[in-house]
Amino acid sequence: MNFQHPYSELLRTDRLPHIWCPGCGLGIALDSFCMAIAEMKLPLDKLAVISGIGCSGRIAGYLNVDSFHTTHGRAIPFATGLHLANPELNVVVFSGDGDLVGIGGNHLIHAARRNLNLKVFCVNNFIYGMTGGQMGPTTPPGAISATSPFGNIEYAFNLPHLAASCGAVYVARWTVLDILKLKKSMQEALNKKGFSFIEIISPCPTLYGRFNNQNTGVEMMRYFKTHTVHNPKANLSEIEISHGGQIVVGKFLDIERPTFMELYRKVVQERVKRTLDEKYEEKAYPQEHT
Amino acid sequence: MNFQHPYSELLRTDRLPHIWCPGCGLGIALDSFCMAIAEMKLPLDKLAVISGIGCSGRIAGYLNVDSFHTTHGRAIPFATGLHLANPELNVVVFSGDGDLVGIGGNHLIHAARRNLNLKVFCVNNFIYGMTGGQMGPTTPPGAISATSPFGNIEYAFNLPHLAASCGAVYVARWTVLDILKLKKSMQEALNKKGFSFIEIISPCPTLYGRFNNQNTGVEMMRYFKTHTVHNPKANLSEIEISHGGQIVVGKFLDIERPTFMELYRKVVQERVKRTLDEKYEEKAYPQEHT
Amino acid sequence: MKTEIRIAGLGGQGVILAGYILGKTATIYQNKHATLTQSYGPESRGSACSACVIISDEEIFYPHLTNTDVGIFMSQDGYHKFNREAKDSALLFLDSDLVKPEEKDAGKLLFIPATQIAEKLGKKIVANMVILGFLARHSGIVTLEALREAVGSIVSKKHLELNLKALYQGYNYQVEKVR
Amino acid sequence: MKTEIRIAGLGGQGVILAGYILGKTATIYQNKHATLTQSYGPESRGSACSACVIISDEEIFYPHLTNTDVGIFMSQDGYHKFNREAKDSALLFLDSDLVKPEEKDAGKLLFIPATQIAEKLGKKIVANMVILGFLARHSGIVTLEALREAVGSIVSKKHLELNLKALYQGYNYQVEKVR
Amino acid sequence: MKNNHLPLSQSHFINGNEACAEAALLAGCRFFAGYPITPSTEIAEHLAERLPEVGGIFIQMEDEIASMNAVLGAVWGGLKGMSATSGPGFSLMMENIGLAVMTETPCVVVDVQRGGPSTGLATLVGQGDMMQARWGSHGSYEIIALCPSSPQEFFYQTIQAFNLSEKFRVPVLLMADEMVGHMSEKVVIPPIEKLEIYPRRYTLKPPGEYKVYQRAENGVPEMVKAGDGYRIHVTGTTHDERGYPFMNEETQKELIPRLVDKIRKNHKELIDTKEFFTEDAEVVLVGYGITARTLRWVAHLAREKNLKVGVLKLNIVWPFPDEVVLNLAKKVKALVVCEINMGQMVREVERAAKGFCEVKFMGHPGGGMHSPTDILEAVQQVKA
Amino acid sequence: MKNNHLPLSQSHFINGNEACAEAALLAGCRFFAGYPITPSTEIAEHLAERLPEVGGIFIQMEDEIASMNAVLGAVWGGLKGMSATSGPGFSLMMENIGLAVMTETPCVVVDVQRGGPSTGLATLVGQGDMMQARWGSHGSYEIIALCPSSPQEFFYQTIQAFNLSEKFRVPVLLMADEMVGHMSEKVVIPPIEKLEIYPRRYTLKPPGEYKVYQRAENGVPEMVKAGDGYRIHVTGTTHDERGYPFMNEETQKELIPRLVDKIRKNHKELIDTKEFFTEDAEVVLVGYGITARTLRWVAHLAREKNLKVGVLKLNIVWPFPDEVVLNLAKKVKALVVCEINMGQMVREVERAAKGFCEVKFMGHPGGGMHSPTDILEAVQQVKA
Amino acid sequence: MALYITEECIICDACVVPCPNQAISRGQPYVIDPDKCTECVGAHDEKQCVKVCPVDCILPDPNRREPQDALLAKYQRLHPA
Amino acid sequence: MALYITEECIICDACVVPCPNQAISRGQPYVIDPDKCTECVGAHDEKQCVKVCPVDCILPDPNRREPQDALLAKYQRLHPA
Ligand SMILES: Cc1ncc(C[n+]2csc(CCOP(=O)(O)OP(=O)(O)O)c2C)c(N)n1
Ligand SMILES: Cc1ncc(C[n+]2csc(CCOP(=O)(O)OP(=O)(O)O)c2C)c(N)n1
Ligand code: SF4
Ligand code: SF4
Ligand code: SF4
Ligand code: SF4
Ligand code: SF4
Ligand code: SF4
Ligand SMILES: [Mg+2]
Ligand SMILES: [Mg+2]
Repeated sequence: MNFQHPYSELLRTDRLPHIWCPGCGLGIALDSFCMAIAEMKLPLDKLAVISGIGCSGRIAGYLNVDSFHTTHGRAIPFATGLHLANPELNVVVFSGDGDLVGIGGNHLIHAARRNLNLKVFCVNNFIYGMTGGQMGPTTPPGAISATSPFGNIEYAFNLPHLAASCGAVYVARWTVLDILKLKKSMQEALNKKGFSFIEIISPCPTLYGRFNNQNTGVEMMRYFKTHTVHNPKANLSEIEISHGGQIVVGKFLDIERPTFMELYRKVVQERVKRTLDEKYEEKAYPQEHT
Repeated sequence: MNFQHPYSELLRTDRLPHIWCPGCGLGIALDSFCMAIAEMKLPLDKLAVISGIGCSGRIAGYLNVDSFHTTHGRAIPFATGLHLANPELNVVVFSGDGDLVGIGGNHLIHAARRNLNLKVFCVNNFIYGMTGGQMGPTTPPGAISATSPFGNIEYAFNLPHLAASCGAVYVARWTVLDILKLKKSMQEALNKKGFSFIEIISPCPTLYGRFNNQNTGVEMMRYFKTHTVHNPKANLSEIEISHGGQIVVGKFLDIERPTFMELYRKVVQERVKRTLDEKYEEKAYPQEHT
Repeated sequence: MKTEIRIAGLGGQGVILAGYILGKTATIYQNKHATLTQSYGPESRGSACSACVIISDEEIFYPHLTNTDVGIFMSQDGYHKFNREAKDSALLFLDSDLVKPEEKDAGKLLFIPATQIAEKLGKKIVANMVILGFLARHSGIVTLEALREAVGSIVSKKHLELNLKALYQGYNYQVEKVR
Repeated sequence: MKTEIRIAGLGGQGVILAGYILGKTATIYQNKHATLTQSYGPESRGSACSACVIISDEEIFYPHLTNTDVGIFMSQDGYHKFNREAKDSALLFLDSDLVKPEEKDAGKLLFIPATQIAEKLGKKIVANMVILGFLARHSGIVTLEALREAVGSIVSKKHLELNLKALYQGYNYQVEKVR
Repeated sequence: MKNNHLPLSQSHFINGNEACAEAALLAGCRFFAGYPITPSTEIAEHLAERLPEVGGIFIQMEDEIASMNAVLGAVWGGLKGMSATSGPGFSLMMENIGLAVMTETPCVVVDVQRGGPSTGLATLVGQGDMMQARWGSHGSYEIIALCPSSPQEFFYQTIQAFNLSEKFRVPVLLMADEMVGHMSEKVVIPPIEKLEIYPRRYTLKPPGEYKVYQRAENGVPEMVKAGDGYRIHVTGTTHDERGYPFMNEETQKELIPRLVDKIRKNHKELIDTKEFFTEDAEVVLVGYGITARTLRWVAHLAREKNLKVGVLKLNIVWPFPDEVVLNLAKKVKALVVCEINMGQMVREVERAAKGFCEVKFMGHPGGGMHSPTDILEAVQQVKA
Repeated sequence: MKNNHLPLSQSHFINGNEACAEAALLAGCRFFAGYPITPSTEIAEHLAERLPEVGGIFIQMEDEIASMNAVLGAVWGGLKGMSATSGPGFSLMMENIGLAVMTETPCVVVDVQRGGPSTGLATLVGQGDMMQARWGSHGSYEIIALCPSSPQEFFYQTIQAFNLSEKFRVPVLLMADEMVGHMSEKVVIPPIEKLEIYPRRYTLKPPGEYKVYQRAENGVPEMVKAGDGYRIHVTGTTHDERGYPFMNEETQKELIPRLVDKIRKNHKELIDTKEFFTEDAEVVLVGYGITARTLRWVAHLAREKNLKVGVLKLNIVWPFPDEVVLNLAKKVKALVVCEINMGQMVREVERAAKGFCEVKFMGHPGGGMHSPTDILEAVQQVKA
Repeated sequence: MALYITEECIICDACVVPCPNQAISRGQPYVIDPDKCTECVGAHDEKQCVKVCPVDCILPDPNRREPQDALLAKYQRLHPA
Repeated sequence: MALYITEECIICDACVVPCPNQAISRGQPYVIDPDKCTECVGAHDEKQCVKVCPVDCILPDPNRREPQDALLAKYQRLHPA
């Protein structure tokens, strides 16, 4: 990208061009997010983005907000601490399928269960991109990858179903083709109180595509275009993604449930009697400037 | 227990009496399993039981079969290796809620997704027993525990729903009161090909009960008795367990899907050309007796 | 002066609490040094369980018992398991209904039907208080006043009266048999 | 004799494969020692990418280039980034359409429109073969026969003819400008 | 027996874990994430009650990996944070202790050591994680680790641990052991005014002028927190001053020596040992944690027998006090290192002693303490 | 470029990771569980193709913790098993490497080291996990670790690793580095008849007479596998000969010294070093892995300048060859230890040298190799 | 009238300890020895096992009706001293 | 007739590189500079951008109809040498 980017104030322009391959969907996902926050006029100083490790994991680093590039799989617990320490922040976890549901799967399901006020945007490119194209927990059965040279024999997670079954209050899936709907969905999540999960289907032509007869980003996009079905009323248990099958997209769930932090505050107010003297309070709290 | 146990050939009698508290449900769960295998006349030499760490994690060690007491949370991946190395074994994972869905949650969901031929029996006593009664991922909201002294503010997993959403082919829930149904369910799982999950609701009077006004095993059993509803047709998304609410039990799912090992064999047969000379084969395989 | 005390019984008899109260009494209300160590974990739930208290005028370096001076035993099992390291001259306080000492045991044995007394007071669980009162009278390790203060600092208002009553009854108990 | 070779270009030009073939040719078909090291990972995808080959009659201890003897550059970027450590007398093979050398560059420069030749053969991707053939002719590091064998052992039957054709065309290419 | 609303500045009869928890609160800790494990759980249980009382956050995570990361997140959110665990959990934390090192995130991790390896002896004492504290995470780094030998020391070292972590922006490891954690003793909690508590060193620079990893005092960058407008980037990948990842040798050569030198160059400040009767000692017993108390007892017994025995007690074990050991080695016949493991810090003593004296090891595999008489015997053998 | 059906017993031009994978197959490895991570992934990728071809099992697990446990399960199921990873994954494996130690499960773990700490330099070389290999898991244990310095050596050491793991029933760690893993060189695969391959030592005793942890040759118990009617119990908790858990000091005192002594008492067998030009050397360069090659090059350059420089190359790094170093220390002016980290094995050299000679350290934080001229300069300084 | 235990028994052990006559032992699932069960006569006012059983699976055995004094006699036989 | 890009554009970048006239650049979402677009006349037979666009969101702009020769002239103006 050697033109002036319309969201340059949202991006760390001194880090561009990004490292992603031509045709990669990650730029689009990043763009949608920029669009979403630009339009909402979200106070950028109160936005924090956390990623794990992976191609997708580089998203945090391009955004000109407080951003954290943690270890592989650990974006959610890191975000948990950040969120609880400062509940005023709007905390977004933006990372890859391998990162969030491969090695990081346990954190995902527990964070959803706790209904932490986190917004998790999971870029599903069906593959471990950064490490060179190994199969992962979202690779469709049959697909070829560096570690499934004879075709993947594992089933893939149905991520919206998984997130919902653990207690997420907002669940959606879009492909990077659905850029405006994706943007809107991100905005809804950012406005939502509680654990929100958006699966973003994105092409990795370099690795997933190349192994599976879709050599360019454009080819993969065309594939998405012809296979996408918008059906927000779909039965969540029936929307797994298969090789060559439909990709059902939509906002599947949007419900209300008190968050962890709301309940924590309630407990503190109702049950805890503060018994400590003021002095103690004062001195012990971390001080701002010294 | 100072009487002759009817399943003494199934148990390591030199390890009895067990370490469990009076009124604990774990003895009942163990008994059901003994009943199940005694009745089926399962070849005991081909049965392996794996546990993690916890009060429940002690189950493996009392059974007179090949038994493995692994690290906390890791029973399932250990069992995965054992199963794949020798698919003739009937591999049962018998462990606690904290072990299998707390620290071990990621292994559970991935093993279910892969449809590994494992039988996972999860004793849910709503608490971390072994370490002295801390809240866990199945502790009902509001419950008191050593680490939720003001009442638990987290939501609990709905385990049958979780297991099903990841791809388990057999899913059931029983309380230790349902001893005969539990036994039958265990037998079905043992006969099933694929990932089978049974949640066993069990009283921990010493820790969960004591903190939550149910001081004895008998009291907790009475509670279960009056709150259990048998409804195998229940909508899985609606059977979470709450403090004082219904406990819906039943066999909720029993479907067919090729297992990981079946698909692996298929791939090997169809795609892999063996190109190595016999000598190599012979020498390299681990030899039995030397 | 250094006194090594072993308290043993079954889980649920308040053995650890007794040890804790002894330690707190000595340190906070009698300005001595004390250490409390105890058996932990599930393997001990329901079965023999024990607490070790060392009380001393000087700093205590080694918190393990090497030569028990005083034994308090509230179950046969505990007595069997933990009486081994008591020194010959040790003073043993036994719940007379629950522990039958072995012939070979030397030292001074003091019996009190602590559990029975506690039951009569309405709550078996305060047997530990009875035996602490008894100990205060016959050992001189802690004073009744200090003990009372320690108990008061730990036990909730609701149960305090009962606990103190138990303490006094133990203190005032007339020794039946000394061997 | 020890020759240090740097091959650089863009991801997708078969730079690494060229290095691999050189190394295999030297070790397996010419009984020499060789090491191949290369740039790895996503940061290099799409951008400048390089392979280092050392070929020697003796055991090679240090696998990094210290003094490049031969450079093969298939992109301007690669040339810029990796030509630094070439020694003054280095022999540089350049794709004449893609690389414009800097004035200051000493040593011997050999140009071949490898990509263009490959395109004419029907597949841009065999430019690396063209340049290898060219190298064989003008450097003496590897022989054409050995190269051919190495290529034969790696490239699938289906594509072998094309690859060999590219190799030969490179070998037979008449040098246009030497500077 | 719970001291729910432990009043301040007075004497208490509490165990080491409770002392640690209370000290953490005094040191300003307002975030704890942990996962239950014997024998550390009382720290979590105590803070589960106490943190809400002081406006802090307690959360029990799904495992130790999550706990460690939650602590790091909370620190960047502006709180002082801590976790506590024991061997198996400590092993699981290793990767992200490395993240703390790399991102220079101040935090405290308590390891109440039990018998290992693996599940080992869950409820009984061990000191087998001492080398792991220094070397358990991959890659090259330096770290600070402390060893308390009583509940009172556990109390003070907890505060010291928080202070050092803020000062040097490294994770500080508190290597307690089951005995110290579970033993109750008198603990005096001084009035907060008497305690030295380091606040976080937040930058005074405005956003435009601040770089998140720019060297400041002692080579340690100044801190900010998320939400304050600095728009920082923090990564576990090799990074430049701005925190931007750069995967190359040059950036590594800038970064890693700075991280290591924060500790190495300030090594003098981090020597914390205590000697007893070493002036005239011919044999010096070396130990830490609960074992240091055994050694003091042995020295006491030895002196009664007119044996010239001294004790070197290590309070800060990492960085290792090379000079202290070398100086002793130059003047004694032997250093006898006692630890509840099969030989860990003894290797450091051997290294630091440079052959100047005999170095003898008395190990114990765990589950109990050394017998003082065994040590005394060994000492007598040295003298012969 | 993939050698899909790599023919046997001939010469190949392959990288170290591929050589390792092929060697594993020759050593009898029939189970691999792993998780992708640069720069080790080629081992997994190669075996994903090759294991099905030889009737073995390849599975990519959800993380490194699961991978390690799956390997252990597979070993008890009767296969030889391996995993491969790099720093961050190695850190995650630590807890269950401890389980392997405690349950005496033979297996091989490859760590292809990259620059650390944390995510560090994912694609570039490092040697910063050397101490972690020895001390990364909690509790006291001994372990075996090897360091290859070429693809050919990686090949042979992989076979050696499997053999040693079967012989001593310990996890054996293959501490490669990115250079050795990614570099291609000629690798000669000898005919399988020429290779010494240890089969598993299965017991000959019938079920009634066998105890799973009964001492046999070298203190190492004989093995069985699940499904053979032995009805074993295997636990990571402290256990007796029958494998039954007993949480007490006595059982620990029986078990742990045996586990440690398997290695310590057979230490002589586990010395594997190579010396070059040390006979007359005044300065000996000490190194391992890719760095050992640099050192040989430096020695070569030094000899050209008539400097009496030798090289000590460590092949087995753990257990550390104390005697070898001590003997050298006694006859040289200085040992110069070079490693791609900030100082790890140098501490062992210092310890083993016992002050007999100067020990100098030349580190490199990772992402590249030492410059031979820098080392040469340092050597010249020593001589002055 | 001795008691018997139905199939609904969940093997929870609760009834074993309180029985004054050690009449209950492990069987399929649990069994009450009719020669020992005195319906608690002689020891308690209430049937101890019935009182504790969480699933109410201990029922009077209609084939084993015994008068009060027979039960008392049985008790005295069982507890001679 | 220059082309324009509709709202359906997914910002995938695919059209930027193949355009012989560098007519396409980032806007809201992407924009084609009508002064530069020659409908590929002068360079290619097919409209390169239309060919690659995965979502078929590049359409002829009805307000900007230009005859073939004008397009060619434009091309020549843009590429003088
Ligand atoms: C503990 C650990 N294991 C493995 C890795 C190697 N690793 C880096 S990125 C990655 C996969 C990323 O996949 P995904 O999250 O899907 O992101 P993508 O690159 O596909 O966008 C892996 C396995 C690591 N950094 N840390
Ligand atoms: C890595 C690790 N973390 C923590 C522990 C401590 N631990 C042992 S058992 C247990 C909880 C067990 O809970 P659950 O599985 O529900 O079993 P229960 O005791 O309730 O039957 C924990 C946290 C451990 N052994 N290892
Ligand atoms: S490898 Fe795939 S996911 Fe990664 S940048 Fe390239 S196209 Fe995108
Ligand atoms: S603590 Fe609870 S779960 Fe553990 S044995 Fe006791 S009753 Fe059972
Ligand atoms: S009724 Fe009384 S005597 Fe009869 S079995 Fe029950 S408890 Fe025993
Ligand atoms: S109390 Fe009832 S359920 Fe329990 S064992 Fe006795 S008869 Fe069976
Ligand atoms: S039609 Fe051709 S000239 Fe016009 S914008 Fe598209 S590619 Fe460019
Ligand atoms: S190719 Fe189509 S979708 Fe992609 S940027 Fe261009 S106009 Fe938009
Ligand atoms: Mg991905
Ligand atoms: Mg539980």
